[in-house]
Amino acid sequence: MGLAGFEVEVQRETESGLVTEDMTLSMGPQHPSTHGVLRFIVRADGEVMKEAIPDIGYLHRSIEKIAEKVGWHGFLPYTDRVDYVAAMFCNHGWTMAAERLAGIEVPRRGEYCRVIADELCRIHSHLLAAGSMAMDIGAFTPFTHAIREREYLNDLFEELCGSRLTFHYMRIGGVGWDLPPGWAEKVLTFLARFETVVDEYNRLISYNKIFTERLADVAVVSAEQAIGYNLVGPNLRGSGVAYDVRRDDPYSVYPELDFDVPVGRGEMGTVGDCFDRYIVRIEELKQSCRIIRQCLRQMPDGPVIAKVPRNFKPPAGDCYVRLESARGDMGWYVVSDGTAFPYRCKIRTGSFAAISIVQAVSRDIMIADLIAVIASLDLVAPEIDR
Amino acid sequence: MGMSAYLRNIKDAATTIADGMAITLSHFVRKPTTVEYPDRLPDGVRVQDTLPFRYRGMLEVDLEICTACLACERACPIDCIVIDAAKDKAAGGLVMTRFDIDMAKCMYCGLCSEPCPTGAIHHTPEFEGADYSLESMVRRYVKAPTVAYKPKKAGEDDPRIAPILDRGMRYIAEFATPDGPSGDS
Amino acid sequence: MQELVDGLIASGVAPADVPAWVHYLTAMLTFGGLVVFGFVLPIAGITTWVERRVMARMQSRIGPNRTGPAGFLQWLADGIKNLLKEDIVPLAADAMLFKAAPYVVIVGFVLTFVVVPFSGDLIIADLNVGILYVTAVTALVVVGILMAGWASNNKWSLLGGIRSAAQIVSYEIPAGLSIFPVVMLTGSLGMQDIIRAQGAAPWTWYIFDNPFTLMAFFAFFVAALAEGNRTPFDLPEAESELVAGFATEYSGMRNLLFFMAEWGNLYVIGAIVSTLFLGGWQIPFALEGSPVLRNALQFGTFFTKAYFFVFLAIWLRWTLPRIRVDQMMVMCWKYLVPIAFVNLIGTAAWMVLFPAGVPLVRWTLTAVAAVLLVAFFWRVRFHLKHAGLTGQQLSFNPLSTTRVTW
Amino acid sequence: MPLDTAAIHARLRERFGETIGDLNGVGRDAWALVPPGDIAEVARFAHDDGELGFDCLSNLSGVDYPKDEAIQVVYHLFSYRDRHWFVLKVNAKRDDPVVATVSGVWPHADWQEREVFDLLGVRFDGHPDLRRILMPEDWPGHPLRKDFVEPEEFHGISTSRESLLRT
Repeated sequence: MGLAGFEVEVQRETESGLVTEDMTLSMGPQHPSTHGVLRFIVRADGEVMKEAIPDIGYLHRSIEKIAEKVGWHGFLPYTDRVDYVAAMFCNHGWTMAAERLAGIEVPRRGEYCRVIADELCRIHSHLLAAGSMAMDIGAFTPFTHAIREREYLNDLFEELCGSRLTFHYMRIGGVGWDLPPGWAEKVLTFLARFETVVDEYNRLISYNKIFTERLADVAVVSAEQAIGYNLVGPNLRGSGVAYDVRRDDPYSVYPELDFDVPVGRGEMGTVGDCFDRYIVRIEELKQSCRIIRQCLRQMPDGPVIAKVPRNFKPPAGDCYVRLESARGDMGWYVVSDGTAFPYRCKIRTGSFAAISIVQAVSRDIMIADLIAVIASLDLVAPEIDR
Repeated sequence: MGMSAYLRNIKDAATTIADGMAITLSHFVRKPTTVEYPDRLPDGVRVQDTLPFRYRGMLEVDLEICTACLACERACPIDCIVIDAAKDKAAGGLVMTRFDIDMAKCMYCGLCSEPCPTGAIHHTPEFEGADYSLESMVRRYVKAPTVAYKPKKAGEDDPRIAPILDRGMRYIAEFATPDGPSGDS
Repeated sequence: MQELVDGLIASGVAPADVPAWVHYLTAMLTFGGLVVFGFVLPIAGITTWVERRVMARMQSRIGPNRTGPAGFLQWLADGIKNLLKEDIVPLAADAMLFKAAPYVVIVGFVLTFVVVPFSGDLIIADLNVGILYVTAVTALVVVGILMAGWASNNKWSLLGGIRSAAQIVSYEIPAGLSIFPVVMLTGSLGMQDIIRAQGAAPWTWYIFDNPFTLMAFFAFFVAALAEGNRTPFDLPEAESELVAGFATEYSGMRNLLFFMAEWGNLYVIGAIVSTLFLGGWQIPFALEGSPVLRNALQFGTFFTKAYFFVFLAIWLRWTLPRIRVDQMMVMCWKYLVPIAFVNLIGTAAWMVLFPAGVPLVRWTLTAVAAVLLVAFFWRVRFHLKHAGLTGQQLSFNPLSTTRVTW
Repeated sequence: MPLDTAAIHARLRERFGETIGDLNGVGRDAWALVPPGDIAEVARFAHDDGELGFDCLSNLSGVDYPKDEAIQVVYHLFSYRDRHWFVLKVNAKRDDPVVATVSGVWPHADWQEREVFDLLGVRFDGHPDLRRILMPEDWPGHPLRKDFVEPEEFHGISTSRESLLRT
């Protein structure tokens, strides 16, 4: 797609009567800071942007159409690819929808396995978000520190489900594998070390003066705006709305777990600025550690998967399930017509909502700030385009 | 901006930058976490040998214990497995003439190995899959027509097949079942 | 240099029937060529290897380790690779300016070595305007970068070029103002004069002469980093924003020239800072009898001091994020320029009040610096302890490749 | 104050009468049908009404039902203030699907409607910028329709890969 369709105002007259031309820049689809293949049409007056118009679709893999062509079980590996940075949540969403349609109850140990995997995956995803945030602001070392810890998590996932990124861990009715022997101890060892790493990360970058100055008061999203644009998860909480699906609309075994919901407090500037969205993620890392510890302590023995026929045919109907993914409230609207193939699956993702707000918040900020905004919204291209 | 805010800015910048530099310097004396893949690995152990049993790498088929039940072919969501098998009275059961897997298409989901009754099709820790053409990524396991394996009630006694079957069953046992805790955990 | 040649003529090594200026010219060209090809180019290359190894360890990695022992020849391999690469000139670029830009940059950088005092006798030309000359020729770099940004005919490159121009022109002011206190104290612009006015012991260096020169040292180092386009001031190339900025369209040898200038510039920054504030090549022994040993020791001292600042710049780069363009301007005009003026006036007042200097202040400042240094290393130790590391997970060998185990 | 779906339905009925269809389904997924032309008005009321306070459009999806000759647009409404839910469904004619836009009510609907337009071909009356969002501008047809057939090639590029298995 060219510039056609984008009504870009090129010439402008200043107050003194001088005619000036805005610069139209194409940022992406191949740009190091667009996290995948995103494109922004940037209209700038020197370093100051007038507008950034997002242009998406470069990573559209028609996953919703694929859902209609492969069976209920067969679609599960595809959900890994919806958001490959946090694949566990997409697994969870699809299985939750299928279970709700068919009225299957997951064994309690299975639910605990899911929550442990979810929270590890949340750490996994937030680490990448925090790391790439630092890298986009220009600090490369924190990124590698975050990736280093993520690598240890990958090793844990690898032992749990055999894969490092596209997990395919959950199955309709439970999870595919029980925790391997000795795995829980490894997780606890990791968590003990990881919490000190978070402190170190905060000292290294989060509260670095240059870093906070770059993020404070940039692209402030008010609570009303956030709700109107349906921002979810850390982006919503960064704007000061204390809403977490895990706590306020609980699913799985979250009601049995004790954790806090961090919200943006305007620590470095205004509530809802880039720094708030960033620091909420950092604080969630510690909450996830807390949840995992509780799960490992509380989890009962027993089966981890319910009896589900291989030829799975849920009764006709539709349902809408929500879960708190790493990027926030993820909605799955699934329609079944009683056959072995899903009739329709619509995935409402956090990044899709988040990118739609970019145009509204990118007026009169610097080009360098746009990169901070993209990183602070934690945009993940595959999740936007699906 | 007042004078105190001005000086506080300078102080904050100096202290946070110094603290950050202390952290990076402390990393300077920490050992690295990476290995020199692929040729200079610690103790000469290949990475593949350090991966867990559940690791989902390249698919492998043990034809000796394949029952030609076609469960994997049916389970595959992208149809990257093709099996041709026909009843042959003379040979004494099902005879497989084709068992092909397109590894270029495979998405390593593991759905094929789950329904396998003997663990004949399973993932290996092998992950070095680069090759020069798509054709060479197609693994053709049946070289000559092969009689499918028939599980014996009394257990396998053929010393050639027993260890393979043993491994296969161990692989199957890793998967969770509705009946209760799996494996030895 | 002149004395050396004079001595050679007097001793008859150089034929006396040739005019003396021929000898001077020959000596200067020989030494200049030696410096550029034997020192400047390798030092720029080796610094890239050092930077990559240092950064790798700070990031829990190993770094280049295949070419030569511990990957040491990586810089040579990269250089050869770049030489063999196709030199692409974009169709829409202003070809002449595009091709010329890297040369302007490299000339601006290499010319500074004319006055870099490697040791008491080793200096290409001890110009009486030495330090002024340095600030003058480094301004050529900004011309080159702006040319590159404009000629590339790429909007991102142009932004990089504009940023660079704004940045270097702005930071020339605090950098220049921070040089003045030293020049005032010495009463000369010549590099060797400035060094000779200092001694070998830390409390005789200009950095600890009075509180204002200490502040001038920091102001100068920050401004020099900005002029050298190093993080946190690497806005002109800003990988994550402008995708290499002014250098986006360059490939092969021309690209290499830019980077050679950047890494070589680190050494120039270090050399000038150690000349102005850290006593340059001063060593505690006179060694009148053996000029070779004396010059070698002086060279070693100077190199160590200068290279410490190269390490410091690398270390800073892999610790800090990048500031924004408006903050870069705020930092220059609201912080560095006023501070530099305070230093200038303060030093002048100090010279009027204490024409002979105050030894007590010198010793106190030196002691404070030492205490801060100890406190810093204490903090490093704290971070190691906080991470719960035992000796098994540490390695003080900078080239260690053993993997950490938990 | 959170309302249950029956109360929300009653409140909507009170205002719009028989325009709002009967309440179907139970619990969270209970829904009511709204005619395509009235959805904007209903949405505006649901958003502004003091009791309902649906400040958030959680999801907007389209489903193709060739058997019923309809394309259904489903609105999942949520209120952050009161934490309650409601689902509205709109059946548009399949041969000429036109639905009133709700993008003026919730800014999030802007992009969601563009997506439904792109993938199912529903035109949203009054939408400020109804362009394709995921597919290329010149893509033929609307992929999520049940009768969509993928073109053999697009701009001379084949859309399928020959199977290497049956050779």
